Amino acid sequence: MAKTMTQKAAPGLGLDADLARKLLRDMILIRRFEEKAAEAYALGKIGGFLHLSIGEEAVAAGATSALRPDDYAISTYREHGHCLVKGSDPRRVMAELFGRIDGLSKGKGGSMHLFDKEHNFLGGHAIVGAHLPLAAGVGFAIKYRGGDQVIVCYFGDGAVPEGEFHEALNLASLWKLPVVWICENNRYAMGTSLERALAQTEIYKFGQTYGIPCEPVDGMDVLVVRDAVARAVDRARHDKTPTLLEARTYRFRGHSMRDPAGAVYRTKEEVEREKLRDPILLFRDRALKAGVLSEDDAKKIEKDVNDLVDEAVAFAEASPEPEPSELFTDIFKEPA
Amino acid sequence: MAKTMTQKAAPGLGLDADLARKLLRDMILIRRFEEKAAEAYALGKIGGFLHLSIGEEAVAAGATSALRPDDYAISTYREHGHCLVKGSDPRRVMAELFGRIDGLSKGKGGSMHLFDKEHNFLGGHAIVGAHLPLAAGVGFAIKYRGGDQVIVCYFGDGAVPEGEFHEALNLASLWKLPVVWICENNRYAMGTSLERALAQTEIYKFGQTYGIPCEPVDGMDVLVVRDAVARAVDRARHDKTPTLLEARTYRFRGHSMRDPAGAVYRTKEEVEREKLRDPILLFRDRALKAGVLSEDDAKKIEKDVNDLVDEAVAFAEASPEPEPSELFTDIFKEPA
Amino acid sequence: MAVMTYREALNLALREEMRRDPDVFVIGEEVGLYEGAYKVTQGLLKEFGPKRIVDTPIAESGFTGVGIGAAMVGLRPVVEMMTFNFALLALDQIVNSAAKLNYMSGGQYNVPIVIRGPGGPAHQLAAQHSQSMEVYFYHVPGLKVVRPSTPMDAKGLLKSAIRDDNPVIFIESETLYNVKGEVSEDPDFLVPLGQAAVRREGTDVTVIAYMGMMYRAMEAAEELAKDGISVEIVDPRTLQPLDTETIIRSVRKTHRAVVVEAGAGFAGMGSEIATEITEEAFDDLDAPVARVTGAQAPMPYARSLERLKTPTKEKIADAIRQVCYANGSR
Amino acid sequence: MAVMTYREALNLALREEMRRDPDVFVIGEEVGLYEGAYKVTQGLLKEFGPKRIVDTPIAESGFTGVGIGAAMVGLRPVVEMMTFNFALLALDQIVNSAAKLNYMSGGQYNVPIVIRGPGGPAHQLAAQHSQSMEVYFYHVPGLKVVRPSTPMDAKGLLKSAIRDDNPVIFIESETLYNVKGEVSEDPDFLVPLGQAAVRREGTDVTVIAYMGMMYRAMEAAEELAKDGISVEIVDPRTLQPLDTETIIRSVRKTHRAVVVEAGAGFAGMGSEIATEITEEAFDDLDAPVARVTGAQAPMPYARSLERLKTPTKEKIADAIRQVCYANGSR
Ligand SMILES: Cc1ncc(C[n+]2csc(CCOP(=O)(O)OP(=O)(O)O)c2C)c(N)n1
Ligand SMILES: Cc1ncc(C[n+]2csc(CCOP(=O)(O)OP(=O)(O)O)c2C)c(N)n1
Ligand SMILES: [Mg+2]
Ligand SMILES: [Mg+2]
Repeated sequence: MAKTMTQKAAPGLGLDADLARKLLRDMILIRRFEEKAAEAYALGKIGGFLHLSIGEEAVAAGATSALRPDDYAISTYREHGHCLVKGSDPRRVMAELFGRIDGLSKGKGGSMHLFDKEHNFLGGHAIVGAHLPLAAGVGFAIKYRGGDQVIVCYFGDGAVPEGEFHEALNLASLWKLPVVWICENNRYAMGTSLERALAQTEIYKFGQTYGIPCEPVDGMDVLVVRDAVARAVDRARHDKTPTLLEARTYRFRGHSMRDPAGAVYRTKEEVEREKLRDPILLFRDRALKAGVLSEDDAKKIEKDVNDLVDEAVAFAEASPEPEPSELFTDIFKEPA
Repeated sequence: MAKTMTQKAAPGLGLDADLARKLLRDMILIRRFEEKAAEAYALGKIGGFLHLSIGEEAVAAGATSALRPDDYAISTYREHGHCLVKGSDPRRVMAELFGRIDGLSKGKGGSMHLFDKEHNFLGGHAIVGAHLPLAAGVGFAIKYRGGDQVIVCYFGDGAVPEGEFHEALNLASLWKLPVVWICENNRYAMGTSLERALAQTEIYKFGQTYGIPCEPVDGMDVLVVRDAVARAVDRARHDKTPTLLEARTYRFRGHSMRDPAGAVYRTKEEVEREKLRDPILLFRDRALKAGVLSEDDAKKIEKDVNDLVDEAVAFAEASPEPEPSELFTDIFKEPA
Repeated sequence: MAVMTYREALNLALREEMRRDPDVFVIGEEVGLYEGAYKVTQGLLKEFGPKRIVDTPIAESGFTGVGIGAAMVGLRPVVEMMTFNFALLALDQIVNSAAKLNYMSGGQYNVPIVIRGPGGPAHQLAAQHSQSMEVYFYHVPGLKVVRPSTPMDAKGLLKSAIRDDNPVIFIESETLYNVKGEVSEDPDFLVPLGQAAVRREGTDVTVIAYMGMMYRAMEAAEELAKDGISVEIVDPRTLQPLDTETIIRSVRKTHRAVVVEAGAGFAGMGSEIATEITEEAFDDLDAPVARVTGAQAPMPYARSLERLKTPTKEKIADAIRQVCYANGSR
Repeated sequence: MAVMTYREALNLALREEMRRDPDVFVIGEEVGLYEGAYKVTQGLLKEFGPKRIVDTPIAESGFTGVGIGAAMVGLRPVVEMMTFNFALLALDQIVNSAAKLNYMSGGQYNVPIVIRGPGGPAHQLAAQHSQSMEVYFYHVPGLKVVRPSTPMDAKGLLKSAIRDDNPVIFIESETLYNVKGEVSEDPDFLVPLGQAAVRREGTDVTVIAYMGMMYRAMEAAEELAKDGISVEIVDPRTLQPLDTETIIRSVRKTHRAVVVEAGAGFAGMGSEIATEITEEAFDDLDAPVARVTGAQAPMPYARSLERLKTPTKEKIADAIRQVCYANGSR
């Protein structure tokens, strides 16, 4: 962890060019990947529910940049970004969305259930709140084995009224488990605004109740996220203290492809206003202004990402659908 | 409500003789009733689980004294006291414990499931935490109908780590429901002390998170309980504000009759020390010293209660067991 | 009579019952401002206001408990599960509170609540969002369980459920919301709980099926008619209480039976119905009752696999043929 | 071999597996300091310390989820439900996480967890604390379900469950903890999951029964032996996967079958077993399979009613007689 914090920083931004490139690239990757996924959905190539995190990329990119590869991450059904920046092959992620055999889970999970064991990405969970206890369990296992990894657990503001939020926070705090709780507070759970869901809308304050470090974080600023998560990871790694971070962010699209406008429950003005704080544009601008990146650097990143995502789509298209026999594999793990 | 608070007070204690008599009588009733129940249990006349609230009588008596008869109460499996002081006929309560047809629920519920519709006593629930949402629902219904009743919900410290505690508190706070939450914090959930169960052991502080009035209360002092509940009831009745009260109390007996000593998880010294603060003795002493009650008054109360409880046992013994056909009645309510 | 969708029929049932009885209210996630994740509650907030159309946070156990508590003191809540998959989070409330309070209180506190929402296999929603949920409920003494297959039944049964004094689990289907059919507009029209419907008359074999499976069985029956096999189709409509009488009457006539069910078959509705038929009409049966059930596997996301998980028209037809040719009676 | 109680057999299984494999740990309410509400974990805290014997607050969903999460990354948790009644609070975790993760991840994340504790009818614990809970689990693809009737099986099956790479629901019984029997002390002794046991050989009728019902069936069989009826008793031991083969083999021999189950019968284990027998051995049957099940009612507290809720020896004997005299074969 210390390593990620002591890299040579560029003047004014506090980070070096490599890192800036990586952060920008990761955010753009999420954006482009999801834009393409939305196109594929419109064409009927992806089915079921598809939830985009467009607008929220700084959280996934910033948080993951503070992790070691052997650290764990776990998330909700809005997890493409968390999975991609954790290191998963975009081709296999796209193939999963297409329901193809070369998908991360052989096409059995789909968009809401991405898992990648190679990169310690523990899923893609679609019952709101249910993965929080799992995250505590992974923290428990790390400590049980005397390891120094941490787990980052992403969840939405909509999970906070669920009982499992409370149970998991209490257990992780009581037992001192190395979990970094990251609430992606985009102010809406489907069509329900924070104010209509919670008696306490300052979500980070729940951390105070459980006696753990907690803070609100500007979730549109990738460096702010990175910094807060780095400090939390540090505490988790070195003395198993969990942290609750409330990353204040915004989803630019609807809840899912079935709520395209996302307009019933919020005003057009609000959406437009929030779009002015597009995390990618904000960071790109600052990196250019600070001279950490050049316009050419940025263009190259964009082109590379576009190519990568196009390739992912081509790969997914080319991958076969799972054979009928796959219906009955993986129900149980058989003895080796 | 105002009525119960403006009664003419005796000098030094802030209450009149009638009320003092009632409070003492209620506490002694619970004590004697449960002592007799324990005897009957030892004789095999009561089966299953039997949980005594001996030591905790001040909470039930104090809280109920601040209610109107048309207010509601709901509780756990440790509810004999709450039920009795809400007005239930001790004979029918004992008959229920004996599993007899004249029991409150025809013997179908038993000790853990006392219900008394006539006195707005909503049960006797044995899944820890599960009745908290029900209490919120009753508060919801009161408000829906434009009534000014309140509901008092008793629960143990053991319910606080359960998710439903959090869900119910959030909903009641968010929607402003007339619920008075009374946590009977006796410091143990079976064999698990507070410190081993909760990252936040000052239970009342959870109320702060939800933005509702909250306070710790000396649960061994019936007047302190009465006063705090009266203030909470007042807020609930007049502006639908819920309150979280943490009544600090102690159970003198084991968790249930199957944990007679209750000694594995706490020291003998601790138990003896707590017994020095016996709520009945404390209040009896003070009432005598303040001259609100005479020694004769107290003796008479004790005798009356003894008679009442003896009669309850005789009544229960005499009541028949339910007929076989009762197995299939009350599964559904049939149209009238 | 008017032609409307299954969704509209439910909406109309809610409206009529809310107009009739001020104690009826709707509570759940996104039922108000958003007008329902599947738009079943469209327009209700406008008509009845936020007091009676109550949006909740995501807290299934909490708001189901609120419904149960409110029902204990006389209101008549209709709790919407956005989808029935989430009802597992409220299962303790449903099983240990709603279903048991009347019994445990010796008849003092009945719980007139309806818990409704879509359930069953949907389209590519994968294992956590696409499962047959009725199996968690029909076993539980104290619960009634309804699965309405047609718009007419959706309306008539929902109204009966709301008027019932007991907890009713009412499971709709994402895949049927757009199905159209004739629906009575009479506000006094009810379909009583506990009565099966004969959807198609026939003489050779009885098929018992509900919801999407009923429609597939109908298609299979049409096809088999060409081969001269005459299929009778019985739709139970209410799974608990189950109208065994209508089923048995049909089997006594046809001497053969096939039970179809979308969910994994192990100890499901199919086993129960097959057992009841065998117990009651053993000597009338010319072949063992056949079951056609969903595969004993979680629901896969991939289209190619999803297709295989739930009984198809072909599988139903095969089973019908099999029982008909059994014992060499053809 | 040693004679010990069912409780001691479970305790020994836990000890042996914890000694063998440092990844095995026990977690649940009161399992440590209090040594288990039913003392199954007696002495374990002393031997293994608080790192491996983990007391939890009352938060079933939370600590079950902790077990599942820990299992995802390779530990082998044994989660104790103080009683299985409380598992309803964790049902979403069990059904939607534990049972499905291996499938949804295409085989990447299996969940080697055991969830164990007592379940089924107990003594005067009333409706919320005395219910047959297996019905919520055996239907679910991805779960294995065990109900061990004897001390020997309790040990051998629990060890197999712990070594299994998948989620296993292991439901014991308050009423059997003090039952004594021969138990192997060999730490390599296992009873494999998925194999039924023939508890008693007979020729006239097969009775399928487990747990307390198995013991009652044994008593009924002894009594009927006096009337010249020879009863074979098959104990499934594992309900999922079910050893249909052993059951069918027995029925093909006896031509008659009775299935006994403590829980309410609607779509229970009895229906499934009866249906499988009928499907596979229809032509061998001389009478329809009879079911003897618990009453379709919540469990009452009163002793006089409780006695009637669960099948008695007499009811089992009656059902056996009934199938034996059916078809006038006697
Ligand atoms: C337990 C449960 N209840 C309801 C749903 C349906 N649902 C899916 S996403 C969602 C909103 C969640 O909002 P939030 O947690 O804020 O995450 P966001 O979608 O904003 O990223 C709801 C209600 C669900 N998946 N699980
Ligand atoms: C959901 C649930 N889990 C576990 C139990 C078993 N149990 C019964 S009482 C109890 C302890 C509760 O303690 P607390 O809430 O502090 O109440 P107290 O007994 O001290 O009055 C437990 C664990 C239960 N009844 N319900
Ligand atoms: Mg949100
Ligand atoms: Mg306590």
